[in-house]
Amino acid sequence: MNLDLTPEHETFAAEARAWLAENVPAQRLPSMDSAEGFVAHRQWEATLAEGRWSVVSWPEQFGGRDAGLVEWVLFEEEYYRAGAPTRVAQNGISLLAPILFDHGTESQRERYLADMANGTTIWAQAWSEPGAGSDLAAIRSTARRDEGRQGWVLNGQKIWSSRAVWADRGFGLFRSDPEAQRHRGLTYFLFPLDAEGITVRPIAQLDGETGFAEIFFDDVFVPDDDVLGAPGDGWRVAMSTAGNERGLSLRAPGRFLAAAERLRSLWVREGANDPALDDAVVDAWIGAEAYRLFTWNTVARALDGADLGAEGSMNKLFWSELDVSIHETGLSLLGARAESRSTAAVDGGRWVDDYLFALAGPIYAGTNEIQRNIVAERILGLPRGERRERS
Amino acid sequence: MNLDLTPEHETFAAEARAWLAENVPAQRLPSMDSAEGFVAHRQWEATLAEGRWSVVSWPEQFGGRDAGLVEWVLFEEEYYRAGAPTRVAQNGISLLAPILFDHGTESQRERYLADMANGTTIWAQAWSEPGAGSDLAAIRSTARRDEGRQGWVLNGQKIWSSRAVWADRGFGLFRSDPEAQRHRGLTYFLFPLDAEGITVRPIAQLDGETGFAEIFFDDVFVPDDDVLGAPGDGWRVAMSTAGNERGLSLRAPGRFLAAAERLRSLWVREGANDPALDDAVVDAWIGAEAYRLFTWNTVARALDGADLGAEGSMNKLFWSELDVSIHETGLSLLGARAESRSTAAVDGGRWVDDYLFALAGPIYAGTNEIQRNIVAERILGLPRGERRERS
Amino acid sequence: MRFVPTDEHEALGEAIDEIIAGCGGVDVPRGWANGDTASGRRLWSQLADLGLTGLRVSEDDGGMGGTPQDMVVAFERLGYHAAPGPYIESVAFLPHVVPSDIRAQIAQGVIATTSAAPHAPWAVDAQISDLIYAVGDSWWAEATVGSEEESLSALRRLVVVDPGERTSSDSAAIAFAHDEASLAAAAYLVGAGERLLDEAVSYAGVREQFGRPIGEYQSLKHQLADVRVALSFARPLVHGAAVTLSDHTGPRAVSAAKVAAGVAARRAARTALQVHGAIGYTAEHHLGLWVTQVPALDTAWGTPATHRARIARALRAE
Amino acid sequence: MRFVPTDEHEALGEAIDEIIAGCGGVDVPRGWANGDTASGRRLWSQLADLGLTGLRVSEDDGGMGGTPQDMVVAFERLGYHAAPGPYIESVAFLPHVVPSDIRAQIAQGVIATTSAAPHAPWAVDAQISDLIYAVGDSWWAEATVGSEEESLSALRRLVVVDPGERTSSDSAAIAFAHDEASLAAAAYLVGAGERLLDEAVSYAGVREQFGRPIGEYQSLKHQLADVRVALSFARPLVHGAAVTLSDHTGPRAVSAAKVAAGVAARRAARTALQVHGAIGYTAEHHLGLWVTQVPALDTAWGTPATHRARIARALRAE
Repeated sequence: MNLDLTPEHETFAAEARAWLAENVPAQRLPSMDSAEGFVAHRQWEATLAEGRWSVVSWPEQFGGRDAGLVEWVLFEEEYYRAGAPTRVAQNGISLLAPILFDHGTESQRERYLADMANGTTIWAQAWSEPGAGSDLAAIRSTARRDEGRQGWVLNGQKIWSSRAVWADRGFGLFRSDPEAQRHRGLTYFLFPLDAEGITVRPIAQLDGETGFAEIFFDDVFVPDDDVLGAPGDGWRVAMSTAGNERGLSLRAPGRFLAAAERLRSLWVREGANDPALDDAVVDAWIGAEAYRLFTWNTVARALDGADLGAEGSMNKLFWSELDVSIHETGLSLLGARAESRSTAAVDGGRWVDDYLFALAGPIYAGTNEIQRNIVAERILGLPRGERRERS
Repeated sequence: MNLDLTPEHETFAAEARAWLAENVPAQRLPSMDSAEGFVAHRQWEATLAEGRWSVVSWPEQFGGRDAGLVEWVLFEEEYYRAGAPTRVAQNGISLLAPILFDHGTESQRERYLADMANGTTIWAQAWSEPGAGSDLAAIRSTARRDEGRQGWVLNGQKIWSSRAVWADRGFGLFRSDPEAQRHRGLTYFLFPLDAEGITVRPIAQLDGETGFAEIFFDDVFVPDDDVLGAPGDGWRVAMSTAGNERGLSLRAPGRFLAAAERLRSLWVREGANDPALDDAVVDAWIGAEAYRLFTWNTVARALDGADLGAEGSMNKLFWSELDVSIHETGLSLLGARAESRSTAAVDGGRWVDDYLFALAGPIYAGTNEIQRNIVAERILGLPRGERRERS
Repeated sequence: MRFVPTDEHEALGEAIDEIIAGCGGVDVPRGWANGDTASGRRLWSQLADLGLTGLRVSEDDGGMGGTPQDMVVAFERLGYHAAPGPYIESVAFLPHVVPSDIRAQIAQGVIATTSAAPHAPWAVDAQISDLIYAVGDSWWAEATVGSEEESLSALRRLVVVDPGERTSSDSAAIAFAHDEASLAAAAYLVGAGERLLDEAVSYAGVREQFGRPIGEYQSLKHQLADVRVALSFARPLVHGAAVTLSDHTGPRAVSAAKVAAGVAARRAARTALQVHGAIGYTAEHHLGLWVTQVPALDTAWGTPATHRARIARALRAE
Repeated sequence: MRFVPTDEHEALGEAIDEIIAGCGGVDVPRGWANGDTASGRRLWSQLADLGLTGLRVSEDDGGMGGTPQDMVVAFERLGYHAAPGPYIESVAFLPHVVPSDIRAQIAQGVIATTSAAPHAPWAVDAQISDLIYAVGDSWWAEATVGSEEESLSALRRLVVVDPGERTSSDSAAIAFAHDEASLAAAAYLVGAGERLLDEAVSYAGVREQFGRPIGEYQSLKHQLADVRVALSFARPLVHGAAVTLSDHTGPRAVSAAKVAAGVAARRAARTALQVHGAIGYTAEHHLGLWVTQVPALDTAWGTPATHRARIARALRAE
C-alpha cells in the first residue's frame, strides 16, 4: 500500500506540468457551448495534439503516448491544476474512442482516430430520445436496411446531444430490427452531422448556453462502413461506453481537486470572517481528497486486472454530489454578491456558471437514482424487485 | 391570522404554570422503564390527577377540564417547559381513551376512564407482532369465539408493547375471523395483563431500559364486555388510534420546544467557542419554532373542522428528525465528554439518554418510510404503484 | 388565537392568481427572461390597480393600509407565478423609507427599485423602473443607473447604481424595511417552492421510464414527500413572522422564516430538477425560471449565513 | 504507486477474522456488554500471540515493527467485529509514549489503557486493564482508578483516573500518538460501518413487509447505496493517512480520515437501525453493539469538530 510515484511517473508529470504552464491560455476561453468558444476550444485541441497531450493513453500511431493508467490520472491532475480549458473533444475521446479500439474495424480507426485526437473532427453523442432518457433500451429511432446501396437509412429523433450544434460527426444507437424488443435489435452508427436529411436544433440550457441539441433524422443514409460492431449488436457495444462514461474516464479527480482548491482559495480570501462556512469548505476538501485516493485505489485494482463493473456508479454518485456542494459553498462564501455572473464578479463570475453546470451532474450520464439502483443491486446484491428491466 | 391568546386562555396557561411550578419534582424521576421509576411515574400521574391536570381535554366527569384544543396545546407547552416527567399513562390516554370515547360502551367508559386518568390503571398497547410491525394488517394472533362463556379466547404473540412489563392492562387487535384477509376480520380487545394464560417477557432496549415487552397469549379468555367496538370491526376502530398516535396528540410541540431550549442553554454554557456548531443550534431552534407554529395552524384548522387526515404523517416525519438532530447537536456541544451518561455528567447525562430515545423516533408509530409513502400518495396524490397493500 | 389565513387573505391570493393568469401566466416571466418586459409591466399595472403596490402604504397616502400578513399572502402568490420585477423593493421595502409623496406614487403603480447595501447591493431591474434609489443604514438617495450585471436568475437584472444627494432617514425604519423585504423574499420563496413541487408532482405522474410513471418509484416519491414537509413547516414561520413583525422578536422570526423558506425552496428546486431530468435543465422549459430564481432570492435580502448569525446573536443574548 | 492492500495485509485481516470467530464472534462483544469479559480477554491474548498488540512496537522491543498501514488493516477488522477492550490505547497510542520495557509488556499481551486529555478524558476499560496510565501534552504517568461512568457505548467503561508521579516526555511523540490513535479509531469506524451495512443488507433480504422483502423497496435500497458510497470513499482516506502519517501533511490526513469515517459509520448506523426497525433497537439484537459504539468512537480521540478545525487551520495556512 503506497502512494509513491516512480521516477518515470514523476518525470512524466513534470513534463506535462511544464508544457501546460507554457501553453494554457492565460484568459479563460469563452464557453465551448457558444459559436466563438467552440472554435477556440477546437483550436486548443489542436494545440494539445501538437504537444502530444490530447490523448495520452492512446497508441502513438494515433497521436497518443501509450501512457498507462497512472500517467493518465497524473496528466488529468496536472491538466485541471493548470486551469486548462474544458475538453470539447471529450465525448469522442472518452465515449467513442474506446469503442473504436475494441469494436471498430482497422479502416474505421484509420479514418477517425487521428482527426479526433487533433480536433479536426469533433464528435457528438446521440443516445437519448424523447421517451428514452435514462431508459436507453426504449429507443425508437430506426435504421432500415438498404441492400442496394449497401447501407442503412436512419429515421427518428435524438435529444440531449452535447456539442451537436457545432460538432462534425455523431454516433448513436438505432433500432435496426423493428421486431426486436428493448435492447435487442439495435445497431451502432457513425454519421456526419451535415449529412443530407439531418437537422440539428439547438436547445438552450438553464445556464444560458446551448450545449444540447436535438438531431432529427429524415432518411439519412449511412454506408456499412460506418456501422460500429455488428448490426444488431449495438446495445452490447454501447454499454461498454456507458460504463466508461460513468466510470473512471469521464471524471478523473483533477477536476474536483482543482475546484476544491479554487474553493479553498476563495475562502482564504473571502470567508475568513464567517466561521460557520469553515466546515463546508473543510468537507469539500475532504471530499476531493477522498475522491483522489479512491481513484488511486481504483487504478491499482484496475492494473491488477480487477473487474470494476458497477463501481463507476459509486464514482458518479460521489463526484456529482461533491461538485454541487463545492459550488454551493463557493456561492455561500460570496455572500450577497453570489448572484452575479458578470465577468467583473469574483473569479469572473464562474462560481455561478460552474454551479449551474454542477446542477446537471446528478441528472446526466444516468440519473443518480439509476446509479443508486445499480449500487444496491449489483454491488450490495439487494433484490431487483418490481422494476421490469433496467439498463 | 393571529397568535393572540384570549384572556381565558392566558388564565388557563398561568394556572397550569403555577401548579406545575409548585408540584413538578425537583429531581428527575428514575426512568419510567425501570421498576422503581414506574412506581414514581405512576405516583406522579396521581398527583397530576389530584390537581386535575392529567387529562385536561376530557370531560369533567372523568377527571378532565373539558379543555379545548388550544388549552390542551398550551398545557403541553407549560408541561414540558416546567421539565415535568414523561407520562407513563400516555399510551392509555392518547391511544385508547379516544377510542373509548368514540367506540366504547357507557359501561366501558365508566369502568376504565377514571382509573386511567389517575394512574390506578396503566395501559399498554399490543399492536405489533413478529412479522407485523409497520404492516399491522399482517396480524396473526387469533380470537376464537366461545359462545358458552360469552366471550373470546385469545392466542398468539404481541411485541414492542411499551410499558407492558409493569402495566396493568392491555389493548390490541386479534384476528377473530380466520377466513378473512388482511384488515378484515380483526377485533379490538381489552384485557388485564395478569390474566390467566398471559406471559409478559421484557425486552431490553438499546438504551439499557426495558420499555418494551413481548406478550404471549395462551388461551386467554376475554368476556364480550371487553370487546371495543363491534367484533370484526377492529381495523377501522384501531386506525383512528393510529392516526392519533402519529398526529397531533402524541407530540404536542412542548416537548421539542423544551428540548430546543435545553440545547440553547447548553450552547450558551458550553458552545460559545465553537462557532461551527452555531448553525446547528440555530437550525434546531428554527425547527422547534416551525413545529410550534405549524401546530397552531393545525389547531386553527382543526377548530374550523378541517379533515387533517394524512397530515399527521408530515408531523411525525418532522418531529422525529428534529428530535434526532437536536440531540446530535447537544452531544456535539459536549465535545469529548459527550459519551458519558453518568449522573455526574453535564445535565445528568440526559443528552445520551435522550439521544438514544430519539433514535427510535424514525422507527416507531409507523416508520418514516411508511410516513413518506403516505405523504406522497395521500397528500401529493402520486400513484400507488405496485405495492400490494398498505395501512 | 386563530393562526390561519382569513377569508380576505384567500380572496387576495385568488385575485392575484386571476390577474396573473389573465396576463399570460408563465408567459409573463418567460417573456421577461427573454428581454420582453411588456406583459410584466402590464401585470404590474393591473396588480397596482388591485392595490398590491400600495398594500403597505397607508390609506392617507393613497394605499391600502394592509398588514404584513396581507403582504406575505401576496408575495407567496407572486413567487408561485415567478412574477418578475422589483416587487420586493417597491412593495415591501421602499414604503418604509421614502417620503409620503413617493409612497403615493408607488401605490399608484409607479415602478420603483433600490439598492440597499450590504444585503441588496444592486438595484434590481432598474432598467425598467421609473424611480431608482439607493438606501444606506441611515439615509436614502435618488440614484443613477451604472453598469448592469447578469444574475444567476433569468428574471433579475443586477444594476449598479450611484446614489445622488443623500437624505437622512430613521435607521430603525430602514432596519424595519430590511426585515419586511427579507420576509417578502421568504414568502416569495415559499410560493416558488410550492410551484416547483406542483410541477414535479405533475410531471412525475405522466413521465414514464422503464414502462411506469416515474411517480411510482419510491425514491422520487420520498424526495417529493420531503419537499412537502419542508415547505409545510416553512410556511408557518413566514406567516408567524408577519404576525410578530413589529415585536422585539420580529427580527429573529423574520430570519428564521427566510432561512427555512430558502432551505425548503432550494430542496424543491433540486428535487424538481431531478424529477424532470434533462428537460428541466433546458431554457425552453419554464422550470428553470424557478430553479434559478430560488437561489438568487435565497441569497438576496440577507444570505442564510447572515440570518442564522442574527438568530445566534439573539439566542445567545436571551 | 500501488495504493491497495498487499497480500500480507489481506492475510493479517483474515487471521484476525479467524481468531475472533474462534473466540465466539459476536458473543465476545455481547458478553463484554453484559459484564462478562472472559472471552474478550481470551481474544486479547490470542491477538497478542498473533502479534497485534506488538504491531507498532519495534522488533528490538519484542514487537512486530509493523507500519501504520498494518495497523489500520487490523483496526478495520476489530471494528467489523466490535472487538471490545482498550486496543486503541494499547496498540496505537501508548507504544509511542511509554518506555521500551512497558512497550515490550504490551507487545507480550499485557492490557494497558490510558487517559489522554482532552481528546480521551477517561482511561477506557481500566477496570480490566493491567497497566493504567494518564498522558498529558508532554508527560505520562502511572495512574490509579477513580470513579467509573457509563458510556453511550455498551462496550466501553469510562474510568476517571488520577495520575501519579509525572515523567516528562517528548510532546511531538505524544502528538504523533494522538494522531495514530485517531487513525485507529477511524479504521475501527470504517470496519464497524461495513458490519452495519452487511447486517442491514442481510436483514433487508429476508425481512418481509406488505408481502415483499424490504430490500426490494427503493427507498431502503437507496439509503443502503448511499452508505456503500460513504464507506467506499472513507476507506481510502484511512489508508492514505496511514501511508502519509509521518509526513507534514499527516495530521490533516488523519483528521480527514476520522471525520469521513465517522460520517460514514454514523450513516451506516442510522440506516441499519432504520432497516431493522424495532428489533434493531433492542439490547437482545447485536446490532446495538455497533449502533452505540459508532457515536462513542466518533466522539473519542478528537471529535469531528476538533478534527475539522484542525483541517481548517492547515488549509488556511497553506
